[in-house]
Amino acid sequence: MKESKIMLIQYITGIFILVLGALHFLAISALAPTSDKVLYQYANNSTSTHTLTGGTLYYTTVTTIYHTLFWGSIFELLLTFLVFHIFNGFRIILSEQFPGDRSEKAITYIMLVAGLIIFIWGSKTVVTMLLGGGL
Amino acid sequence: MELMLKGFGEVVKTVTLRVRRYDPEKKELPKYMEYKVPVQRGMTVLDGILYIKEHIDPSLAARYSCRMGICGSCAMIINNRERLACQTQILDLGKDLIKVDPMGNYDLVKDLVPDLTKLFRNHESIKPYIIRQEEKVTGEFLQLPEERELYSMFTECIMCGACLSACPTMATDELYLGPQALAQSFRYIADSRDIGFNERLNLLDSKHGVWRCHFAGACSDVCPKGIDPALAIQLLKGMLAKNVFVKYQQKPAKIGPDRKSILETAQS
Amino acid sequence: MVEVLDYDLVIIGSGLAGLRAAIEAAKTGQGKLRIAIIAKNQLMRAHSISAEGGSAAVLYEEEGDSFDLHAYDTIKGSDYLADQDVIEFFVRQCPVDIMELEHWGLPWARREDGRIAQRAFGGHSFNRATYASDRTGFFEVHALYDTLLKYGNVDKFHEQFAVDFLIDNNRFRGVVAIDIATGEIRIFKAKAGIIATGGLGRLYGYTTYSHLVTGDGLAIALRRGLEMKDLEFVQFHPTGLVPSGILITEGVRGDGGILKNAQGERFMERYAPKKKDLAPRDIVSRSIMTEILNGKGFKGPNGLDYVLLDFSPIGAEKIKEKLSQVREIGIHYVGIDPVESPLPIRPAAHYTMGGINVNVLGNTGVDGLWAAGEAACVSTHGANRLGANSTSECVVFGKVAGGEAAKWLLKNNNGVSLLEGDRKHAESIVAEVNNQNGDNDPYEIKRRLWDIMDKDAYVFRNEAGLTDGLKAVRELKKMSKSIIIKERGNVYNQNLIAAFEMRNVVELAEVVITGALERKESRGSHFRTDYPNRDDVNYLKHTIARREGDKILISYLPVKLTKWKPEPRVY
Amino acid sequence: MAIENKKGWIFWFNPLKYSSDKWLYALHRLTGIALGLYLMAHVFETSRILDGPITWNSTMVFLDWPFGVHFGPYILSGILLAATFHALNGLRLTITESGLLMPKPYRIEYPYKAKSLRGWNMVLKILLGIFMIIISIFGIVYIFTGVIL
Ligand SMILES: Cc1cc2nc3c(=O)[nH]c(=O)nc-3n(C[C@H](O)[C@H](O)[C@H](O)COP(=O)(O)OP(=O)(O)OC[C@H]3O[C@@H](n4cnc5c(N)ncnc54)[C@H](O)[C@@H]3O)c2cc1C
Ligand code: HEM
Ligand code: SF4
Ligand code: F3S
Ligand code: FES
Repeated sequence: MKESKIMLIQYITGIFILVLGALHFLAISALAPTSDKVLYQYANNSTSTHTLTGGTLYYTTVTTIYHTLFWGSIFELLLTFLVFHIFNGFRIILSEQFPGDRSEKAITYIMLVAGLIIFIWGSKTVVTMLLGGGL
Repeated sequence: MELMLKGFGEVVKTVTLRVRRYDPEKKELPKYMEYKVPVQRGMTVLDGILYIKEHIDPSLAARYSCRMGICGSCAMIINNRERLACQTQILDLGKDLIKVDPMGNYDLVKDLVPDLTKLFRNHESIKPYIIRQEEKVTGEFLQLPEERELYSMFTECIMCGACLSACPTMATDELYLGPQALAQSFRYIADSRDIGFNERLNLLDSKHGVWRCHFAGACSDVCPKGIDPALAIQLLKGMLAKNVFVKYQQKPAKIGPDRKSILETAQS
Repeated sequence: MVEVLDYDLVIIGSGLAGLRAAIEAAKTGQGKLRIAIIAKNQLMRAHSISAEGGSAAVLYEEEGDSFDLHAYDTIKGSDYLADQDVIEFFVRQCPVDIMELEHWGLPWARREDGRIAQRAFGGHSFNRATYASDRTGFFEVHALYDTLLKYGNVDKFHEQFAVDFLIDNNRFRGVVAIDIATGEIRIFKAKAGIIATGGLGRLYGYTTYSHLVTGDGLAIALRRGLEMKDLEFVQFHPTGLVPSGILITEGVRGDGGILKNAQGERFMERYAPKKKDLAPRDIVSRSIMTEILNGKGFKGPNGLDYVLLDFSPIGAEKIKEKLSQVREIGIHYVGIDPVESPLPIRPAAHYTMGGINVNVLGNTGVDGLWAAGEAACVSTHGANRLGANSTSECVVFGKVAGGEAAKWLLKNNNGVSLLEGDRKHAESIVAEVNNQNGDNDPYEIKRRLWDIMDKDAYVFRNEAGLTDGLKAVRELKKMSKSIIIKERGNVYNQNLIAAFEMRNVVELAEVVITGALERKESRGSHFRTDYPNRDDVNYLKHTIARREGDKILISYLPVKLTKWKPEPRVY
Repeated sequence: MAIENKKGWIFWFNPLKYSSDKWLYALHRLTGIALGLYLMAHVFETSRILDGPITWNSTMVFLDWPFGVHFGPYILSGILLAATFHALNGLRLTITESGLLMPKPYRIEYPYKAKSLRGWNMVLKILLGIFMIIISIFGIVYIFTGVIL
C-alpha cells in the first residue's frame, strides 16, 4: 500500500482511538455499572475491609460490562484500531531506526504477525465474554 | 558618527575555540582541540577558523568560500546548534568558550568537513527542475507576484545542509529524503510553470519520503536563510493526502506576449 | 598514483559560464558526448553565487529600450575599449538567455501583470537589469545547476582542484587536477575543454570576491603560453562593506540609495551631474576615493576609511522586499540595519575585465580549448564593465562556448591519447609545490601580496607605486618558490591547495602590474594620476600579455570599432 | 576513509537548542512506544478474566501492589498522562501534518521566524498544554480516590 494511505489510516485510527479510548475510560469510571466508583481498593494484606464485590474493577462489575453488546463492540473496535495504529507506529519507528530494503521488509512482516497475535488474543477475550464466558 | 565602527580592527578579547578534530589518516577517534583566538569586533567564527589555519594549526580543515552567507559551504555545529560559520559573530555568541563540531548525520571526511553526497543525491532525486513539455522560447511564462510568492521562499535554499544535520529523523534514517530535498520538491511543484507533480509523486510517497517527517521543526528552526522546510513538507503531506481522494491538478502557466522581435534577431 | 578519467569534454569551473556551457554541450551533444564538469568547490557554490544586482537584457522595446541603446551604454561604459562587433552580438543574445532561464525556473521578480520586472543599474540609460531580489547570481546558479541535473550524460565532480592543462603542439588533451577529498591526482583526459574558472579577485585583500577566486585558470593558461588580454583593468566596486569587503549591490543605488560623505553631502552630484549615484562604477569609485583622500570620509578600521551609503530614500518596505540580503549583511557583519542607518562603504576589488584572449566564439586559439565567463576576455567590458553585464555575459558566452565545443566534437571525433610522460608530469607538478624545502609561509606571502595590491594597484595608480609594487611582487614570486607546507596529509589538505593558489595569485599580480605600468593613460577603471587623460592616439588598443620563461611580454591588439566613434565620456 | 557521523536516536533529546516541536516529536514517540507496550500487557491482563474470579482478583491485587508495594495508581496515572499527551499531540499532528492551519508560503524577513512553528501551531501547542493539565488532574484524582470531580 502507498505510504500516504497508510498514514491516512494512521491518523483516522488515531482519532477513533481518542473517542473510543475516552469511552473506555468512562466505562470504568463515570459510566461504571456500580455505585461504588472506587477503582483500586485491592489490598494485599488481611486488614483490608473490602468485600471484592462493589468496585469498578471487581470481577462481577467487569464481567457485566463485557457481557453488554455495546461495550463489547466498543472494545473490539478499539482493539482493531489500536492494533493497526500501534504496530504501524512501531513499524515506522523501527524502519527509521534500521533503514534498508531487507530490514524493512523483515520489520513489516514481524509487525504484521505480532499485530495479528495481539488482535486474536484480545478478540478472543472480548468474543468469549460476549458469548457469556467467564464466571 | 565615527563611533559606528567602534571596536572593529582592534582586539577586544581572547576566546577559546574548542574544535572537534578528526584525521582519517591518523587512525584515531575524533577528539577536541582548543585554540586561543584574539577577537575583534566583526570577527566571525569562520574568521576564527581561518586565523587558526593561518597562524596556529594549518592542518585544520573546513569548507568555506563566499564568507557572506550565500554559498552554503560553511555550515557547522557551533555551540550545539547548526549555523553558518561565516555568519556567526563570535562576540554575539557571548561565550569565551566556543564549541565547534562538524555537522552530524553525514559521513565525516575530515575535521569540520562533512561528506554532503547524501544531500546532493537526494536533491537530485526529486527532479529539481521545471518539468513540462519543451516549448520554443517565444516569451516568458506569465507569473503574477502572488503566484511567485507561493514558492519563492523555498528558492532561497543555499544547500548548506544544516537542516539535515538538525533533523531527528535524519539522525537515524539515512535513506530519508530530508527537509532540503522535500522543500525543493515543493518549490517546483508549487511553481506555476511546472506540471511535474505526478512524476515526483512516487518518490515523495515512498517509504522514505514525506511521511518520514514527523514535524520536529528543527529544520525550520536552524535554517540560516529563514526557509521553512517544515512548512513545505506539511503542505506536501496535505497535497498527498488529498491526492488519495481527488487527483491533484496542475495548471501550467501561460506564455506571455510574443517577443519574437527581440528573440529572433539573436539567432542570426 | 594517478587516476585517469576519459571524457570527450571537460569543463573547468561551475560558475554561470561553466554551468551554462555544460548544459549547452549536453543539449547539442544529444547524449553522444561524455561530459565532465569539475570545480574546486562543490558545483553549486561557485563564486557567481555572490552576484547580487541583476542581469542586463533588452526586454521592453515597446517602452523605449533597444539593442543599440544597450550596446551604446556598454561601449561608453567600457571607455571605448570594448570590441563593438562582440557587443552587438552580445546584446542580442541577452534576452534569449534571460527567457531561457525563466523557462528553467528562475524566480525573476515580476511586474503586476506577470511579466518580468527590471531595475535601474549604473551606467545603463534604461532600467534593464533583470533581477530576482538581491540574489540574482545565486538564483541563476541554482537554476542552472538544477537544470543541469536533468542531463544524465554530464558527470559532476565536486572539489577537484585543477593544477595544469595538458597542451602540446597547440592541442588540448586534458586537465590535471587534485581530488581534494582524497588528495589523489587525477587526469581528466579529454578531447576538448572549456575554461570557466572565473576572475582573479583574491589578488586583493579588500575585495568583494569569495575566498576561492584565485585566478587559477588564468595562471595555468599563462604558464601554458596562452595570451592574457587587458588584465590591468580591475574593476573596483564603489560599495564594498567596510571592513570585510562584502558587496553591497549597485541595486541599492538603482532603487534610490545615495552616497554621502562625512559632511552629509550627496557628493556624486558634483562628479556626475546627470547620472549622479548611478554613474558607471569606475567614476563612482574614483569619486569616493577623491572624497576620502580629501579628508571628507570617516576614519575606518585598519586604514579602511569610508563614506556612507544611505538607504533612507528607498523606504523600509522596499528594502525588505528587494534588498533583503543586503539588509541581512548589514546586520550580520557590522551590526547596522540599513533600514535605520547608512552603511559604511568603500571601493573594493570586484571584477576582472581582462582574461584569456578569445575570439567571439570563445576559442582560445588552442585546438579544442575554449574559455568563457570572467576567465575569458572576449572584450565585452573593455576598460570598465557596466553593472549587470557580467552575469549576462557569462550565460551568453558560456552557451556559445558549450555549443561550439560540442559541435566541434561531433565533427572532429579523433581522440587524444595520453603520452608516456603525462602521469609523471602530473605527479611532478604537484611534487613541485609539495616538496619544497624553503621556510616561507604561503599564507604570509599571500597577506603581503594583498598589502601591495591594495596599496599600489588600487583605484588610483602611478608610476612610482606601480614600480615599487612590481619589485615587491617579483620578490614574492621568488619567495613563493621556497615555501614550507606544514601539513603533510592527503585527505582534504587545504594547505597544499593554498600554496597552489598563492603561487597563482602572485604570478598574476605581476601581469596586472606590468600591464598597468605600460599603459600610460587613464581609461575606465585604470586611472594613472600621472597620466590622467584618455589617450586614444596611443592606447586605443588591447594589452596582450604572454609569459615566456619567467618574463612577461606585452604587446597590443587593435580595438574593433563599428558604429560608435570614441567620444569624451561624461555622465 | 570517511567515518559515519550519525547522531542516532539519542539526539532526540538534545536539550534546549531547538524549537519545542522537537521535544514534542521525542515525547510523541516515547509515549507511543510506552502505550504500545502497555497495550500488549493490557491484552494479556484482561484475558485473565476468562479464568474466573480467583485468577482475576489475584492479577488485580498484583497489579495494584506489585511486589508488595502500592504502586498501581502511579502506573495507571503514568499511562493516563502518556495517553492524554499522545492523543492530544496526535490530534495536533493530524491537523498540522495535513497542511491544515498551516500558513501559506510567505516572504522571508530577517530576523527569521519560521511561521510553521508559530501561529496556529503555537495555539495548538498551548491548547495541548492546557488540556493536558485539566485532563490529568481529573484523571489522577479519580485514580487515587475514586472521586469523579
Ligand atoms: C560580490 C559580487 C557581486 C556581483 N554582482 C553582479 C551583478 O549583480 N551583476 C552582474 O552582472 N555581475 C555581477 N558580478 C560579477 C559576476 O558575478 C561574475 O563575473 C561571474 O559570476 C563570474 O562567473 P564565472 O562563471 O566566470 O566564474 P565563477 O563564478 O567565479 O566560477 C569559477 C568556477 O571555477 C572553479 N575553479 C576556479 N579555480 C579552479 C581550479 N583551480 N580548479 C577547478 N575549478 C576551479 C570554481 O570552483 C568555480 O566553480 C558580481 C561579482 C561579485 C564579486
Ligand atoms: C488517542 C488518540 C491517538 C491519536 C490521536 C494518535 C495519533 C497519532 C498520530 C497522528 C501518530 C503519527 C505521528 C506521526 O507520524 O507524525 C501516531 C503515532 C503513533 N501512535 Fe498514536 N495516537 C493515539 C493513540 C495512541 C495510542 C493509545 C497508542 C498506543 C497504545 C499509540 C501509539 C502510537 C505509536 C507507537 C505511534 C508511532 C510514533 C511515531 O511514529 O513517532 N497512539 N499517533
Ligand atoms: S533548507 Fe535551509 S538549512 Fe536546509 S539546506 Fe536549505 S538553506 Fe540550508
Ligand atoms: S526536522 Fe525533520 S522531522 Fe520534519 S519538520 Fe523538519 S524534516
Ligand atoms: S562561506 Fe559561504 S556560506 Fe559561509
